[in-house]
Order: sequence, then C-alpha cells, then structure tokens
Amino acid sequence: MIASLAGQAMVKPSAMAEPSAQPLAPETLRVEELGPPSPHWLIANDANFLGYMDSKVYLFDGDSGAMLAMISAGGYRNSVELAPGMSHVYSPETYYTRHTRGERSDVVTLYDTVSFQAVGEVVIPPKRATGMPNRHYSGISDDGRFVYVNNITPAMSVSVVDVAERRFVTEIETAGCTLVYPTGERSLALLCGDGTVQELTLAEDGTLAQRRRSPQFFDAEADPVTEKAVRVGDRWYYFSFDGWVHAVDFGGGAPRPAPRWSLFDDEQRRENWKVGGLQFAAVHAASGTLYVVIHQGGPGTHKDPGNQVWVYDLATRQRRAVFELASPASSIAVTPDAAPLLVAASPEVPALFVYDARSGAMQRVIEGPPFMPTIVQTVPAAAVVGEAATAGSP
Amino acid sequence: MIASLAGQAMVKPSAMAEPSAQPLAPETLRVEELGPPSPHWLIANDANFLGYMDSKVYLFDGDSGAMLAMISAGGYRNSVELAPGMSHVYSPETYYTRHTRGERSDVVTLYDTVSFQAVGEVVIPPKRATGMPNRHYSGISDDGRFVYVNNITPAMSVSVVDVAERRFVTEIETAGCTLVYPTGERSLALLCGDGTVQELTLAEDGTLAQRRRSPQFFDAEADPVTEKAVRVGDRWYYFSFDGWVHAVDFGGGAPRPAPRWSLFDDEQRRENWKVGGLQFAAVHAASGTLYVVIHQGGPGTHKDPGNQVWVYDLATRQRRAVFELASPASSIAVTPDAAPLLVAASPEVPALFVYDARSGAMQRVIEGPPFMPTIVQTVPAAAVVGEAATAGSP
Amino acid sequence: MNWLDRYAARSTRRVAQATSRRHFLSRLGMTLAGATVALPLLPVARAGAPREAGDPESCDYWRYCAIDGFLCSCCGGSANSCPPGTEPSPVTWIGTCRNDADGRDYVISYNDCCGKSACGRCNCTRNEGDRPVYQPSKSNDINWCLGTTNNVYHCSTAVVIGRAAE
Amino acid sequence: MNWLDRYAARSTRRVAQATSRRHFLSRLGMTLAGATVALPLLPVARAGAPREAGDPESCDYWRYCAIDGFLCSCCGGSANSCPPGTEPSPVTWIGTCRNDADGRDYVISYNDCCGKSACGRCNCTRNEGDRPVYQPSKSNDINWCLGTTNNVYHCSTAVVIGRAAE
Repeated sequence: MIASLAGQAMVKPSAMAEPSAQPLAPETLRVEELGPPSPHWLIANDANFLGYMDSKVYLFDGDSGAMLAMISAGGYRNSVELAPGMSHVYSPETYYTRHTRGERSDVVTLYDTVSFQAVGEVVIPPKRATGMPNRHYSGISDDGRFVYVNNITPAMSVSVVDVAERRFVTEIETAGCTLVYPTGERSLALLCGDGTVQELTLAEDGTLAQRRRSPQFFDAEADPVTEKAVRVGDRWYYFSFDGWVHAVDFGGGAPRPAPRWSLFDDEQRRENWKVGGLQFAAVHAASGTLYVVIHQGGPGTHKDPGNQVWVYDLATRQRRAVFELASPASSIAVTPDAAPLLVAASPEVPALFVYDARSGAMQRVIEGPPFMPTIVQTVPAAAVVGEAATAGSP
Repeated sequence: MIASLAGQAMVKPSAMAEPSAQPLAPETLRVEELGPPSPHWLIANDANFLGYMDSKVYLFDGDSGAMLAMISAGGYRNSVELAPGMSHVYSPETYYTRHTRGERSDVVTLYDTVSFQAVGEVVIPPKRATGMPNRHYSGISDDGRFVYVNNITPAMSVSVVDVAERRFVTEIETAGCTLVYPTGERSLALLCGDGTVQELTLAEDGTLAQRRRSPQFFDAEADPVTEKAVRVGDRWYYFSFDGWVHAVDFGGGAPRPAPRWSLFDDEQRRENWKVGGLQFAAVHAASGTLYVVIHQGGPGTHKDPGNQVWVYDLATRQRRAVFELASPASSIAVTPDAAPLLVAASPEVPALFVYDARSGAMQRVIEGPPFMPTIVQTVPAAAVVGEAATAGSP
Repeated sequence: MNWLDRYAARSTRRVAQATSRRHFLSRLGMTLAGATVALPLLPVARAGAPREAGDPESCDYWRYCAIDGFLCSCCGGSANSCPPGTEPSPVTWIGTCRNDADGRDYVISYNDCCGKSACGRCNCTRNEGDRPVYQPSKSNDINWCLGTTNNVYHCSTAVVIGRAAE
Repeated sequence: MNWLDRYAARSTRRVAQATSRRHFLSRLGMTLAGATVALPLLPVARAGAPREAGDPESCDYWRYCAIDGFLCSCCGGSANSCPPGTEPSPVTWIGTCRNDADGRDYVISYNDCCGKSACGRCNCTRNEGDRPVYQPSKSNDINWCLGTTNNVYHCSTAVVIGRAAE
C-alpha cells in the first residue's frame, strides 16, 4: 500500500525533507552525582515483600517529585540510618550466599551520598530483627559515630557498630528489652515487656558503661505502648494502643516518665478513634508539632492505616488540626525545615503522597515504585538547618 | 458498654455455652511432600522484575488450580529443565554474595521433586544469558543426563552440565550462534545470525564431538525467525516475524531445513495478523497440534501479547481452530496428555489462565502470585504418558 | 477491581474488621445468653465429632485471628502443614481464637514455614491479641523463622495446640 | 485504573503502537511531500540550533523507539546519564530513531546503567528494529550489563551517537 504510493513519488524522502536546524551532536553517557541535601529530600524504604531479598531504598525530591537515586539494599528492609550531616547512609542488611539459602551475613553497609555507592560494610552478628519493618530496629548516636542494630532471635540484644572506624564494636544483651531509641551521643533506650524502658550508656569506644531503668510507666497487658515513637531533644514520646501519650525524659539520671496524656477526649475514645499503622507518628521538632495517623476501629486495629492525620501541639497537648488524607497512610514522616512537608505511604499503595505539613494541603503524588513503601524517612535537621542539637523525627 | 451488660449476667459465658461436640485435638505441624507428577501439573516461572534477584518457580495443579510448591530460584529467572521422569528440576540461577554486589556465582541447582528441596548444585561459568526471559537459554538432553546453559557476554557459548554426576563438563564456543534447542541424547542445535542452525554433537562424556551447519534457510535481515520454537521428535519448528514456519530436521546428518510454509494466508497477512510474545508457540506432540499466540499489529510488534491462539495441524498445515483468550497471553504451554490443558500467561497480569487445549474453553483462572509470570512449562511427556520417544513441547 | 485490591482482598483488614465485629457480637451474644436471652447468633451445638467450619484459604478462617503473613493453605501446605521443601519454625507466637463451630477458644500456634522466599499468596493480616515485639510470644510482627536453618520466610500456619485456659 | 494498568501505562505497547502509527504516518507524509503534496503532518523546519521535542520521562519520546527497560530519566538519571552510583554498560544495542523535531534519523545507543537492582519506574518496551538475540547488536532482550563490574540491571538510557547513514 505504502509501497505503491512511494512508487509514484520516487524522490528519496530525506533528500527533500532535510530541515534547516543543525543536527543533534553526538553525546557522551555520564553518571549523575547528587548535590547537597535538600530539606525536602524524602527517603522511602521498599521492603518489596514479593521479593524481599532484593529490597530497595529510594530517594526523592519532595518539591519536584523526581526520583534522585536508589540503593539496592539486600534482604529484609527496615530503615536506614543517616549521618547527621547526611554525608553517609548506613543500612543494616541481610544476605545469603544463595540469596535464600547458604551462609547468612548481616552487615551495615555504608553509602556515600554524593556518589550514592556502597563504600564499605561492617559485618555484624547474623541476628538482626526481621519481619514486619520497624523504624526502631536500628538507630544512630547523635554525633553519628555509632549505629545500633536490634537483634531478636528471640533472645534480645543490640549490636553496636562504629561507622567512623568501620568496625563492629560489641553486642549488648538486653534481656526482656528491645528496639532502639537513641537518647544522646553515647546512650540509647529500649522498651521492655514489664512496662519500663532501659537506657544503655556507652563508653567512648562504644562498649557498655551503664544500664538504667525507668519505673514502670505503662501496663503491657492492659494498654501497651506501641513500638512507634518520636523524639524531641531528650524526650521520647510513646503511644499506647488506646491513645495515651507516655513521654519519657532521658536528660540525665534514670529515665523519667512523665504523666501520661491522651490524644483523645472521652467522646473520641467512645467513637473508637485509634492510632494505627506501621509508623503512625512523626514530629516537627523545631515547632514541637506532633503528627499521628488516626482511624476508627476496634481492638486489634493498632496496625491498620488511617485516613486522617491529627496534628498536636506538644507544648499545650492540644489538637491543632485534622488532615484528611488522599489515600490511607500507614507510615508518615515530616521534614525538619521551616516549610515542612509531610510524606505519607502505605505498603498497599505503590506511591508516596506529599502534603504541606502546615496546612495539610496535598502537594503531589509520587507514583511508585517504590512498590511497597514501608518506612519513610526525611533528612536529619542538622544536615539542612544547621541545628544538630534539635534531634528531628526518627 | 459490654462490661455493664456482662455485669448484669455474671454467669461465666463458657460455663453455659459449652457445646456437645468433642473439642478439637491438638495437632502436630508437618511438612507436605509431593505425590507422583500429574499430567496437568503447570510450572510458572516468575521473573519478579521488581525484585529479580529473588525470583521464583511455582508449581500448580491445573485441575484444581491449587498451588503445590515453590522454588526460590535466585537471580535472573529464565526457565527450568525437567528430568524426563520428573524426578528432578534443574534450575540455572545467578547469585551475588551481596545479592546485587560482590562475587557472582552462576549455578545449576538440582531440586528433588518429592521433597522439593535443593539437593545439590553445579557451579558453571558466570556467563549465563540474562535479560528478557527466554525458554531457549537452557535445555536438557533427551535422556536427562546433560543440561545446557546458554552464555552471552556478548560472546556466545554453551555450558554443559552433567546432572547425573553433578559436575560441570565444558564450555563450548559457538561464535555467531546462540540459544539451545536439544535434538537428541547427545546433540543440540543453536540459531545463527547468518540464517542457519548449527548442531553440536557431544561425546558420551558431554564434550564436543562434532559441529554441523544447515544451509541458510531464513533471511536474518528481511524476515528473521524469532527465538521461540517448538519441537516434535527430530524436528524443531521456527517462526519468522512475518509468520513463516521453518521446520528443521535433525534426524541424522547435517540439519535439513524443510520448505517454509505460512501460518497466514495472503488476506490474513494483509490484515497484519502476527505472531508475538515471550513464548508464543506450544505443541501437543502426540497429536501434532501447534498452538500460536496471534495478534494484529505492525512491524516491531513481534513481542506483543495476543488475544487469540491459532491452532494448526502440523501434518496438514491447516488452521484447525481459533481460541479467543480471556486475557492477553505472552507465554503458553500445553500439557502432553490425551486431555491436554493449555496454560497462558503474561508478565503484565498476575494470574495463569487454564484452557481446554482441545476446545479452547476456559477452565479456570489461577490468581497469582506468580506476580509476573514469564515462561510457563508443563511436565515432560515421558513422566506422565510413558513415551520418552515423543519429545514434548519445550 | 484493581490488582492491589484483589491482592489485599484475601488479606486483611476488611476481613479482619468484619471478623472482629462478628466475634464481638458473638461474645456479646454469649454474655446475653448467660442471662438466658436466646440469640440466633449462637452457634447451634450438635453432639459428636470435633467440628470446625470455614475455608482455610480464606483470611476470615477462625484460626487466623492473630496471623500476619501468607497463608500456607494457599502455598502447597495447609493450616497445619508446611509446603514441600520448607522447614517449620520451632518457636513462634501464640494466639487465642474462638472456634465458632464448637463455641470454644483454642490456643493457636502460628509457626512459620521457612527456607524459601515469600510465597506471596493469600496475604492475611489480623491482629487480635497481637502485642508489640517486646512481648515476642504474642507478636506477629516478628519473623519467626528463628531456630531454623535460615531465616527466610515463606508462609504461616495456624496449628491448634490445645484449648485456651478458661 | 488499576495499578498494573498504571504501571503499564507509561510503558509500553499502547504507547508504542501509537508511536508506530505516528511514525508510520510521518514517513508516509514525507513520501507524499516528495510528490509535492503538502501535509500538515510534516514537522515544520525552522533554521537554527539543534532541536528535539518530547518528554524524556515518557515512553513515546523519540529516542526510545527500540528500548526495553526502565527509563533512567525516571530513576535519577536522564536520557544520556546514569543515576548516581550506577555504572554505564560499555557495550550495548543500537537502534535508529527518527527525530520528528528535525526530521532526521539518528543512531541511538541504549546503554544500560548497572550495579543496582531494578529501578522499576517507567517501564518502556518498544521494539522498532529489534532483532532476535542471535543478532545481539540489535537485540533489546539481552541484559547489556556486560563488561561492567557486575550484571545487575538498573535502567536504560538512549544516547545519540550520530546521524543514521542515508
């Protein structure tokens, strides 16, 4: 058909269609490098449950929605730890010589954030806690020297890694207590099954110097606190299944629990408003603003996603706003800057949802992959607003 | 609320609701074993493109739709090779010590089909062809002794593995020719860029004994044959982009191409009916029935899925039926028994579609995972109908 | 219905909530029955052999009240057997579920089957009685492929290990 | 629209077919123009700087006529750069695509970026001029992470390496 048309017009097409623009010049393939961190960088861990031995960590620019880079992060994704100045990403990872068989190696891999390449690794005991991803299965000291990795075999312990010297330091037994809540340059807390927290103080070399326990402050049977917590300075805020906030002060001496207060008034509690999700709380430390994913549901819904984020002023303990979400969220994080973004995600939806953290207005949907976004993270405050003293949202 | 109701009725609930059935007995957890192979077992390779270093092979019962077992099959899934009696599954796999970094190991893993466990592995040169999955990146000798793995670096060669002795035998250079089409107990063919096939004959120990080339029988520029092919006895059937069937006879002496014949008549060709897909052809060897996935499309659609399967009698070269599919298929396979099933899949749809291969009537949809089914396979004829001589559909 | 919905449908919360409500009503029913108020909600007790009802490939099956994972029943195993080639975890978490067919509560052991990557089928998450990981014996968030040859998780079972203490 | 549809939308065949049709019409247009039949389909030639048009994050971008993979433009790279921390493949396959903005055909080199697992974004499969793997320099089925530190595939680029021979 075309052949016959062409047959009537035997002029060589290119001979007359030659345009007057200059031809494109030959190009050379290059490799991108990352610029300095933006306060609106967003990090999404993809546990990739259908192929969890091949998990990923994605980096996005929250302003443009553009993907910036990815880390190929081995098996059993939880979250990454970030150097305070964002020079490195430290990632606890699990490997097998035959991916799902053979010899297991657990490591903390060090990634440079300019080249975004693996630049080193530290082998740790092959015991790191795995399962449903948890933000508090690892932590980093405030000065960025030590990374802590939580072990559950189900015996409980913490591995300490010196990322400056790139060496494994020690494994600290923590019977009955687990999860990692950094509380300073040489200290971290853990939650215990008896309703207390335990604080470990480390020597300068990362070995254990001291253990301290809080009095009991929650009832692990009647109304346990979830693992999900946020930090502002010396305080960690824990949340019970029924919506009570338990702040614990780690500013010196033994950990000091503060009197609990409630996210819900009596009517809200009767209406079954509940906290829930994989990582349902976030904080904007500089303004003392708490963000909590909320849903309505009965007992056993403490891990359900929510359609709302309730916003609280930590100083007054008053609810300041309710954000309606475009899509149910299981995990949220808030950027540390003065014009903060709130990023929300759920493993069931392959996308990130970006909101203005002050107004709740939706800014953009970043379509995935990440295919099953689990823990979302933002850059450390110190990396972008020069306030190392103000520990941001974990 | 419930508490107050209960308060009015302080009878212990279980005391009066006690039913008369015997209580359930305590159970012991056990591990299933597979029974003998059924002619309707279906094998689905899941390349799992979003986590391809953690790929899988699923086994289903095509009659019930039940999943029977799974293999965790490392990186870069193509397909598996099956012992003629189905005693073992042999799987070419790629591993890295850090899953996406570190040292690479390519292996053929041996799985027992009773326990469905890995029972051994043979390390092969780390060169196996990867990329879009291809059924013909590996093959097995008719007696099940040797597995062949195709290498593209892009230099071309074939690795020979003795699965009986569980050892790597040799790597045979095959410059200009690639892919694996077994032609007997000690021979295999490859497709070449000059429009020929090359046949390798092996000595009893698996080393190269002889090379033979066919005359040129297709035009690799004007109308190349695709890699996808089916075998009946000594003959392999290749299909050109434009729908020409090139049969090649490997029954003795140099490979003998037969005159080509066409899947399409002139009108069908004008209407742009085309073959297409990842594995668009299958054969029921015992009845000499050819199945081809067909779509309408222009040039460059040779890998598009199709909504129809056209059914041909290989003896008469006549089209016998057109099956309309419930969902577009990219890969098909046909079971070797007298009441054959046709299984169809596409990586874009997480499901397997099972049809009666005689009538085209849809039997069932098996919902995935497999999440991204790529190559589908059926059991060897010898395993279920006792006809080792009748090599079935690859 | 989109694929993720379908993927989630055999799971999860929707089913879990429905189940919770039913369970809730059933408990309420029994309490009222204790006060001699007859309610059709009550399972009708018949004499004889042990009984249970429901579809082990469905997330609302009674034994799954505290499960979180891929159901082995959809993966070549069953509620109390691991698929071929996998290894049962010797330690695990425990839940208490009500068997509506006989009106009794049972202790259920949610052993994982290990040694192969995710089965991926019949994802089911129900959290009745689930507790945070600092109470590991009640936590379904923990990967219980512990004490096995490796910690690679394939699917989850729900094995009756006895009647719950009154 | 379900997720798989969305996943496929930025790919693939639908786009590719549309593009093929457009390309086809454009070629037809040029042939007719050779017979002095003026058609609005023709790109209007303007003098000056090199020109190309379209969205490098879209599968129908002109350079992608023979690509198969995840677009590096959606992964932290661009049509001619690899994302941070990845390694370009030194060998690859070659296609010839028509730049509608200047009416010229160019040779495009589809180098893969390697060393990290699948980016997973902007899956794009177009097979214009693609040939079976026994003609490797024209085959997009081959994983071209060859000659790199490892063969782990992340995404694909589309680099202009010159004008196509007439």
